[in-house]
Amino acid sequence: MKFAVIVFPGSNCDVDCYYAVKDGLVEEVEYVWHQEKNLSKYDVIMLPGGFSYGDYLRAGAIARFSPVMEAVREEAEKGKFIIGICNGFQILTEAGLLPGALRKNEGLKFICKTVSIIVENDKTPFTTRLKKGQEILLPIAHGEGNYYVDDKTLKELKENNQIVFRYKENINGSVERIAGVINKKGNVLGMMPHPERAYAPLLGNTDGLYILGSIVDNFVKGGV
Amino acid sequence: MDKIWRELGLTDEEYEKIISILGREPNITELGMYSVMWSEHCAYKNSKPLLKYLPTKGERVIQGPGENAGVLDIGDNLAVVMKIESHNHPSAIEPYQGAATGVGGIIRDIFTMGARPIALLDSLRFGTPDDKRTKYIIENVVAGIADYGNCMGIPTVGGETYFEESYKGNPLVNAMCVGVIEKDKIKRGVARGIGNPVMVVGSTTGRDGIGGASFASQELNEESEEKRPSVQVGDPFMEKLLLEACLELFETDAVVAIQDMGAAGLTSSSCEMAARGGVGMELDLDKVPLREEEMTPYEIMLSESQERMLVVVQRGREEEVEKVFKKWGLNAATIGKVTDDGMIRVLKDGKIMAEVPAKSLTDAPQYIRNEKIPSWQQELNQLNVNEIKPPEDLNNALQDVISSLNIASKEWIYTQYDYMVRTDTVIIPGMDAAVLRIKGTNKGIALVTDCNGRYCYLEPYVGSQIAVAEAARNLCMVGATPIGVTDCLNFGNPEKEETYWQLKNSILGITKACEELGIPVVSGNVSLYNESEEGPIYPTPVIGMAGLIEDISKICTMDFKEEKDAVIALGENKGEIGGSEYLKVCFRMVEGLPPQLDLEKEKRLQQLVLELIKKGLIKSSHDISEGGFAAALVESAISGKKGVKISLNTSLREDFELFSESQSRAVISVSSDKVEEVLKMAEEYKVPAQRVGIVEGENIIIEINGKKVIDLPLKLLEESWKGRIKWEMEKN
Amino acid sequence: MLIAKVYITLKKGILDPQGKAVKGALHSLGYEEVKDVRVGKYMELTFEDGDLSLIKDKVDEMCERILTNPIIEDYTFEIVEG
Amino acid sequence: MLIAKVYITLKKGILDPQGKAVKGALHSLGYEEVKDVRVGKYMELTFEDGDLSLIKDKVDEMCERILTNPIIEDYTFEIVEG
Ligand SMILES: Nc1ncnc2c1ncn2[C@@H]1O[C@H](COP(=O)(O)OP(=O)(O)O)[C@@H](O)[C@H]1O
Ligand SMILES: [Mg+2]
Repeated sequence: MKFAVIVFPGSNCDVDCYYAVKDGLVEEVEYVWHQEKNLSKYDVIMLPGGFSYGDYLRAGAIARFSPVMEAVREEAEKGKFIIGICNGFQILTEAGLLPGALRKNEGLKFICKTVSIIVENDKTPFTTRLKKGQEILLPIAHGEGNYYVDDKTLKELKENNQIVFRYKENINGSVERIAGVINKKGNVLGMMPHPERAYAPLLGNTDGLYILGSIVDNFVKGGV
Repeated sequence: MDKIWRELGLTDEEYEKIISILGREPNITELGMYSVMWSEHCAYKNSKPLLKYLPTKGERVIQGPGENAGVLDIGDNLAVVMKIESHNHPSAIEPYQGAATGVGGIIRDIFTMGARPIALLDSLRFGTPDDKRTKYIIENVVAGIADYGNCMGIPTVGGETYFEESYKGNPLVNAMCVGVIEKDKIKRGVARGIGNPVMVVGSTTGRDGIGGASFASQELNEESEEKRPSVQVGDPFMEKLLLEACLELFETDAVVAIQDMGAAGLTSSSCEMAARGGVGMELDLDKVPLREEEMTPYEIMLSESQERMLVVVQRGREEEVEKVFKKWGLNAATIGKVTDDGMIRVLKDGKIMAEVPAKSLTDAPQYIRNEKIPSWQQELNQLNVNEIKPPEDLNNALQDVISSLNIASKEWIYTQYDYMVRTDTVIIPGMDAAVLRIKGTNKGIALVTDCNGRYCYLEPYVGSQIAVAEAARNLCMVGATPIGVTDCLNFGNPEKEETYWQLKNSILGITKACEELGIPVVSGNVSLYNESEEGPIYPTPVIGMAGLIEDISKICTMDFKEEKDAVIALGENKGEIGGSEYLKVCFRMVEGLPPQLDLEKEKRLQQLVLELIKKGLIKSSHDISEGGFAAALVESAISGKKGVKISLNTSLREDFELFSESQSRAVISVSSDKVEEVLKMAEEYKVPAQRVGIVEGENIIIEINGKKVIDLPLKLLEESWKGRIKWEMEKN
Repeated sequence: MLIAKVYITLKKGILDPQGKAVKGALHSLGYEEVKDVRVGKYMELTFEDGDLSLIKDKVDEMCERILTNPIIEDYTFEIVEG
Repeated sequence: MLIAKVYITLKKGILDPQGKAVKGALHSLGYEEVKDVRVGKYMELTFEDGDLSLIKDKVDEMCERILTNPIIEDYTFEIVEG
């Protein structure tokens, strides 16, 4: 199977994603420039973290108009696995592929540390290696990870089991400590924590492989 | 033009010299060019004669001082590129942008050499955060560094932070950047090839920071608020694009030479590249992409707009260059060419606006100043330690020391930095040194910055040696062999004889330590005139150092690992309390002599620890520095989340036993069945070693000569150690 | 020349931590009379002269499409001669 | 209730990376008619009713002291009934 890592101007966890797939999963992976209009040859699409367009207007607001985002939307409709991490999550919400919005952290500061994440939904193709209620450790590194949805959407998210991860502690002010959500169809995941930074024993953490590995497992079984 | 050179910071003699070089009076553009190039910031005119002492040669040195950054061979056709730089004055005036553009500048120095930047460090000095302005400065300096480094995707993996009154009006913001490159791909700023086009790439040119270099070379006072150049604003997004575009461009061989435009912008980049290559350059200012209207030649030549580079390109390859930059959405404009007459010739509207020999701009006059031992030095060094009354309760003293601003955890700062991006950070901030793996190899590099300005104030020669020794020691503690230094010399006004004495002795101290420890200096930076109305700063020669780890699986950290492990103290405590954190915190005194340093002993300690780690004999290692044995012990306990029980026998006073900052010491922990072997090795290396206790329980317990003097819950100490800075910053 | 001045604020009911921080800072300086602070964005878009109502429509469209995120933000704007 | 609306902009000549990025984005979306974009801050400070000219002086003072960074920013404000 082949992963695509989209590179927007200002992406910087593209490298993290690339090596997590190449060395952590030992799968094929390619960088794809944001001007690309066709993603059909890839099986999984990763939108990496970073500061696309400097995050100067709002995080992800400008990147979502990149030509590649049309292709992302098409592949999403086909049911392909798409994962947006950090800035990638912000881009997916700005693009309307995922509900909600990400605001400045409540403490107004960038936060980089490894935190406890609780699995809310173990039925998604991204979480089958995990158990509901399981606690894993993942790095976070963001200034705008404060997830917001209005009450009505929140209710929907719950009804459809779309909340995938929560922070164990209130890190950034997110509504109900939400750290990651999935679309209704169940093939587009967005999350602020960085599974791709936790893939090697030398880095002291391999919990990210639960998530990235789940993608591989489920692809073999034929996708969504 | 009545004595306008004086306003530009040139002396009458210097002005005369310019006239004799040109054989005529300079025009205003030319005068501006000389004034920035002959400023201390660009020309090192007060420090160059002293910098000659520094040892710059070594087996690994590929590029020593003189280029944009130093380069060290680490084997496997790889090299490490490193440099440190100050942005003190801009940060004093506008802390956020000052710090941000400081980071931006140092990153450019690294990728100009062709290297991919892999890590940043920041060495910071502030006043104490009990006044609003200082708090504002701290808050914004840290945010400026964070926002720039984070956006660039370069992890900020380490640094140091001190809070002392002497930095109140003049904070220090030093940033260090490190890159990795394949040895055969190194780029240099040496212009070659008559007729080759000269291009400016990256951002547009505006009126930012005009005269910033000469500004940085003056003392700060009320007036500097007025004289202040228009503030440079950093654009990390632009720089990220510039970085990627440059590295992509270097994959072709179209680039002959490249230099970033930092201080003195177009002037310094053009004349330095031309001078190094023994050629000249002709620049047509009409072709420079401008951000503002009606800019004069003076302004264009002196603009310090950020995120720009000057590139000499192989003739005929301009389009290739433009194509790469266009892909990244950046400007690339051909603005001139390399000439054979050694002149920097500046044209506008077809007219010559400036024409001066490139070499004369880079060969600024040098000054050997008079030096004088400060009159206060003797009194400062006199301290009868026996007159100091021992504290009644050592538990309280320990808590005060542990939660002192200088010893407390710097977590509040470094969690604002993305220290993990690129997934190479193997040892994260909070330990003795940061460690990064080098993907595709078995190697790692370790990085630190170190300097105790208080020691340097009390005795510059010894204090500066300690800065080098401590940096090296920190590297050894994680298992890395020190290989190179980049230094940032932050001092007051060198025209004052006392300051010059400090500067000279500090450089001699660094020289001595580097020579004895066999570590060359490959790059550095000098920042003088760091004074405010409250006087000069402590002499602060910050040492940035890189170490090499041949086998990344053989590293060590300072946290205690397992219950029942034995704790061993290495080195000798001489009860030195002068200049210590204990003396400052518990007695409000900054006096005495700093600890003395025996470089021979230091070397043996470092080699011993390296060997112990290589052999896998020890589980944790932590050097003893500020706060002495007690602080080192508590730090290992807190980071390992394990208590410890210690029993010491000594002829020293109890408080001196705990808090003395005697050098060349460390605390290690060892599984109990390895103790004999470790002690035997210590003996071989002639390093005093004593088994002093055991990792155990949830308290820190210390007995001295059979009497329990410390018994505190780890939790309590952890709260004060971790929470102090956050608490200071958040309280009103 | 025409300038569109765009004011972007967080929707009512959405917590504004920046506003809270500014209010806290003002209070600590003794400006207790400030009851509330909201922090938003202000943008100036410059146009050559042109048809006012056309430009108005355009600005509205830009606000909807990209300048704001309607999930969390409200906006207003006015157009003035520059 | 009185509301002070404060508009903060970067001083002329100071680089505005945000404005540049927004302008670039607008152009790539086809809004070529936007000649320039500057991005600043907008704040609303709420006061109980009170003496208008007194409040004006206060707001001015707050702007100078903490709401803006006078080294790189300019500001204007107006006070309206809320
Ligand atoms: N400004 C800073 N930025 C990043 N890391 C910092 C900063 N200040 C301190 N640290 C980190 O905190 C830890 C302790 O620093 P320090 O007390 O200076 O160590 P040492 O005494 O061993 O030299 C180190 O890991 C250091 O890198
Ligand atoms: Mg140390």
